[in-house]
Amino acid sequence: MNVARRWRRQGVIWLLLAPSLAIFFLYRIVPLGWNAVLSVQKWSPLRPAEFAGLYHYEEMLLHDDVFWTSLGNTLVYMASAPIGIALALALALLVNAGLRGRTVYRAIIFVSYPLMTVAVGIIWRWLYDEKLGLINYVLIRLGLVERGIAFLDSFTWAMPAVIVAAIWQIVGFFMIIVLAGLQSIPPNLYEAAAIDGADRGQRFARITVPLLRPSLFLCLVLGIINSFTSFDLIYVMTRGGPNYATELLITYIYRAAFVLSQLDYAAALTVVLFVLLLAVTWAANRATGGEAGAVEAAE
Amino acid sequence: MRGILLNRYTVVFGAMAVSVIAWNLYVATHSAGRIAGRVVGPDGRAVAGATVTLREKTLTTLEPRAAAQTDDAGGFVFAGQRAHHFVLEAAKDGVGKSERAAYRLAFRGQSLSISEPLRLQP
Amino acid sequence: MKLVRLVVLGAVLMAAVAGCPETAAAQQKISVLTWNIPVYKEKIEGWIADFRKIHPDVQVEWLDKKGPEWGPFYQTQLVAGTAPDVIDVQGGLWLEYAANNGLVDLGPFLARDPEVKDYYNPRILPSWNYEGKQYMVPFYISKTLLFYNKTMLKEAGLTRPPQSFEELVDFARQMGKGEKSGFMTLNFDWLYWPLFAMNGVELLSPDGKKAAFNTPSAAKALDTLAKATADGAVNKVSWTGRWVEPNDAFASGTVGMYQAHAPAFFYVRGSGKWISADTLGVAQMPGGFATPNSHGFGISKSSKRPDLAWDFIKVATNEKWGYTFGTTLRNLTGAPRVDTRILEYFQKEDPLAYSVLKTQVENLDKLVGNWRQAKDAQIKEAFYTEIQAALLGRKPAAQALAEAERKVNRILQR
Amino acid sequence: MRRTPTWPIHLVLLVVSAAMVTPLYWVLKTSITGDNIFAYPPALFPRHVHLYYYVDVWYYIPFVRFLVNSTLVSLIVVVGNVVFNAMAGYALTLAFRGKRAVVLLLLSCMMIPFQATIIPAYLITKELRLLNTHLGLALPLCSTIVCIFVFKAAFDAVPRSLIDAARIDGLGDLRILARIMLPLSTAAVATNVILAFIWSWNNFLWPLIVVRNQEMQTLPLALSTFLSYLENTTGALYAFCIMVLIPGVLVFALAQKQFVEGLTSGATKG
Repeated sequence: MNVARRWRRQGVIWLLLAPSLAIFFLYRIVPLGWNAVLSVQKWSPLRPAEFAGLYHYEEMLLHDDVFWTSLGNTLVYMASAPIGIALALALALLVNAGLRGRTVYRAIIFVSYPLMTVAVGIIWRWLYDEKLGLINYVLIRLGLVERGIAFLDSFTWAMPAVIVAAIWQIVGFFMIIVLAGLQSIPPNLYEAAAIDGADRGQRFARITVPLLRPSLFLCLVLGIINSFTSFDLIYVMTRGGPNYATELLITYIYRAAFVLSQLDYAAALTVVLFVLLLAVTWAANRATGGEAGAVEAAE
Repeated sequence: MRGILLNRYTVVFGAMAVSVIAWNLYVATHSAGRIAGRVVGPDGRAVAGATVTLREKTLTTLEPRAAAQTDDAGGFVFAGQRAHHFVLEAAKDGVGKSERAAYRLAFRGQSLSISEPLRLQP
Repeated sequence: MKLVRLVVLGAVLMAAVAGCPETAAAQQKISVLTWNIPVYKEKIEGWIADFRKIHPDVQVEWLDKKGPEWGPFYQTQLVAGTAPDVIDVQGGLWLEYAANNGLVDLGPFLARDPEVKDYYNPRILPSWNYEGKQYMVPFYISKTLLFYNKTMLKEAGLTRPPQSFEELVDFARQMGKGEKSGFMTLNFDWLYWPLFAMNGVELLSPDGKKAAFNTPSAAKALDTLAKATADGAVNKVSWTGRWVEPNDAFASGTVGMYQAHAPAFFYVRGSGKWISADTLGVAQMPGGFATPNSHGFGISKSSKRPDLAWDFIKVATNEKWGYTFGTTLRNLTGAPRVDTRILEYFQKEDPLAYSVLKTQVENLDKLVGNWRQAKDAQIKEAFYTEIQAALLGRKPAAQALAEAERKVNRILQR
Repeated sequence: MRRTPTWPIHLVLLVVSAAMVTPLYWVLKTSITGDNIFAYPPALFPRHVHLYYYVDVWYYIPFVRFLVNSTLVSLIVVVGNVVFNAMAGYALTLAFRGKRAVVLLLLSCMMIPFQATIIPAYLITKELRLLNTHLGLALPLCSTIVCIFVFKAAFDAVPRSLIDAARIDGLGDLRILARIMLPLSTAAVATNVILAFIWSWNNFLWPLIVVRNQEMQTLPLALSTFLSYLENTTGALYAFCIMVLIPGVLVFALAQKQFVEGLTSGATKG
């Protein structure tokens, strides 16, 4: 009787888990394996698959400049995450203070996150426009340049331009996370420290930063994942151009698969992207000592 | 139950839905598509028997949709027009052509009487 | 039982949605994919109506994609096994599908109706012939030509369009002052190739197995263009813009000469107030070289009813619709009988358009940049990436050509 | 401790706020005037306001159709997330064999960004014959690990005594979940609803490859198509942007409080 009941409960629990697990199995685990298989095959919708060993990887690592360019860009894009996080931290500290109208500030700073990325891309694309763009207009009025800069067509400016747009959208989200961390810090710690005569800087360094670690780590991981997945902005703003200056791995995967119609090669790229992502996150995890439990996906 | 009816989501989105529906009702009941105007000559006097062509402005092209003749008072009328963005041009052999004038409507089938006449230029 | 109710609701919803229309093409349905002609909707509905007079029981689905999306879309549909039956392809994109045996050989169909075969221009039909098989029939044809802004030429004291590459660059320099630039070209597909052709550059060796473009004259030409671009004599948009940007630039009246294909003219005239028979000049590029950018109709291998697809193509390209298309969207169709009528029409209605369209059927023996290479798409990508870098002054011409050569050879070997 | 003047803080925050709001203000202004496309230099404040660009969007594209698609997909995703995640989250609060394994699995799945698996995901969806269907668009998003942990965190916070009491009254797990857990964790539900909505509403890459014909396009896809056909030659594009942005902003604005609460509780404890 009792045994039977325990078994029933176990069954119920697994039933509760089933739908979610099924979805992750279908759209995370299986694709991962399938990718690995595709990446060692020569395959196209028009030809039957044949085993190709490391053919694609060899091509990628030894002969494909675009792969290396997009890899570099991805790293640059990733390196911009800390900037956003620092910004978010600063803002969080400011709006955390007992300030009048802080809720309003929070809302305003956060509002860019729920916006549709495609629309955001279109808006920034046009703010950056050489002739009509607000940014160029301001620069000219300020006398910083005498002719508009075609930001998104310029090898030097395209990447920074996209990064600014990306930070603009994500910073509010980071801020909220940091804010959460700040609010979970018991105030009495500060009071105690104040009594011990620690000045603000010390309090910040000794209390705030250590206790914020999980939140900051979370932001960092989100930033990293973002740099591997933010397809929409690039697709709308630059399509990876000019001359691959803003091509990220994810956009290159799309290009390889659907523009150059080499799905097998794209699969190999995907495998590399995934390994890289794991490596970086693991490194970040070690570096900050944050617990992986706080990691959240940023679909 | 009241909670569901009166929470801010239902109120806001409900209000949006209602206004959209109301607007569409209005549109449905006011879509005669009657477009009227006048044509005058260089001298400013009404021109009878001029041909007025109406072209619909699609996103990228101008599609000829209808043509009308002006009466003795120089007036012309298009009925049942479905274009919400169109261009009018008047012409009469011997007198001349008018500028192409563009008009926009708030919805398809809105009626419009154009106060500023189309002026023919030799 | 809120949760249970939720679960039920969810289940019901999903069930309802799962029942949504699926596109696994039914036997009695064909789908047609056109290339960026949404404005032509009404007439295409006309094709469908006519087609259904022959096959009343067949449904026709019409899809349209813009250039950059066309390839990716067709690719996804190939993977899904739902590739549209009839496809309208621009330029050389069809080659890859043909080479991978993704298209139906139209030879047998043409053999079956000889009058249809004779209907198409015998000098144009071969441009869709790959390894002896005919994969496409012409839908509408175009090739590059040189538009020039007479006013700007006059201001620069020039009386005629350039006759050689040197003149072209020289004229461009004379016109390119401040906001104005002297020359601009379209760059997608191989439309810029006449610039290399008139310097005697060949892309590949005659057997098509090796790159042949890394020559001193190519380096010189590339270098000249790069310098001219840096000095603003050649408009930078030539190497960055795709379609809208260059057309708008020329329409704004600040560009002296514009190498583009006929469709560009009608876009430009739409937005350029200055354009008239007295201000716009039309000529062949020096040496008469031109790159075709025609559209053809083909049939996907995966089509369940190639016979229906073929009948549809015949309707879409027949005299009635060919003439309608030509006169509405101002193109020639690659069917001589129709094209003569279209030209007559424009000679009467629109002399300027006539002068443009006329060039589209002249020196068809001087077509360049239309090699039948299975890997055309990849070669184009690899080649242009390097060339663009050189043209925009990021790399010395020689280095760019060397790297392009390496990449192209690599692609050809794979 | 001594108070420092707050005006510098306000100044900084005002500048930042301006930076956040200006792009939105600018696009809104252009969508009702056409400034910055035709009129240059632009005016700071809108002059001769009109709504014709919205009219254009309304007639040139089947906006309602796209709206319905987006809404339907988002609806499936939201329902799926709330139901499935609540169930999974609740299961994770219970003790059972293989729990560690499950948690580990979920955590590692978090590290697999969906965008990185599109190609096989596409092939799978094809095998499921769900290409170009609403369900096919929604399914991959129907349960998200973040939200599972948001729920778990919320449920853990529910006092054990309540649950035990319920058990003694002989309530089954489903009933406990429905009658005690969910009512006590509205913030978590709000977070789920909003995140799920935002993610599916803004999802672009997946629809981009899964959708075949215009009738199935969602708003982001329609927007990018609109852009590719017209570039930025008309104010209608920006009117369209505003039209697609409004729902996201509204939902967030209305539920901001619960959202932040739920997210913060889940984010750090999760």
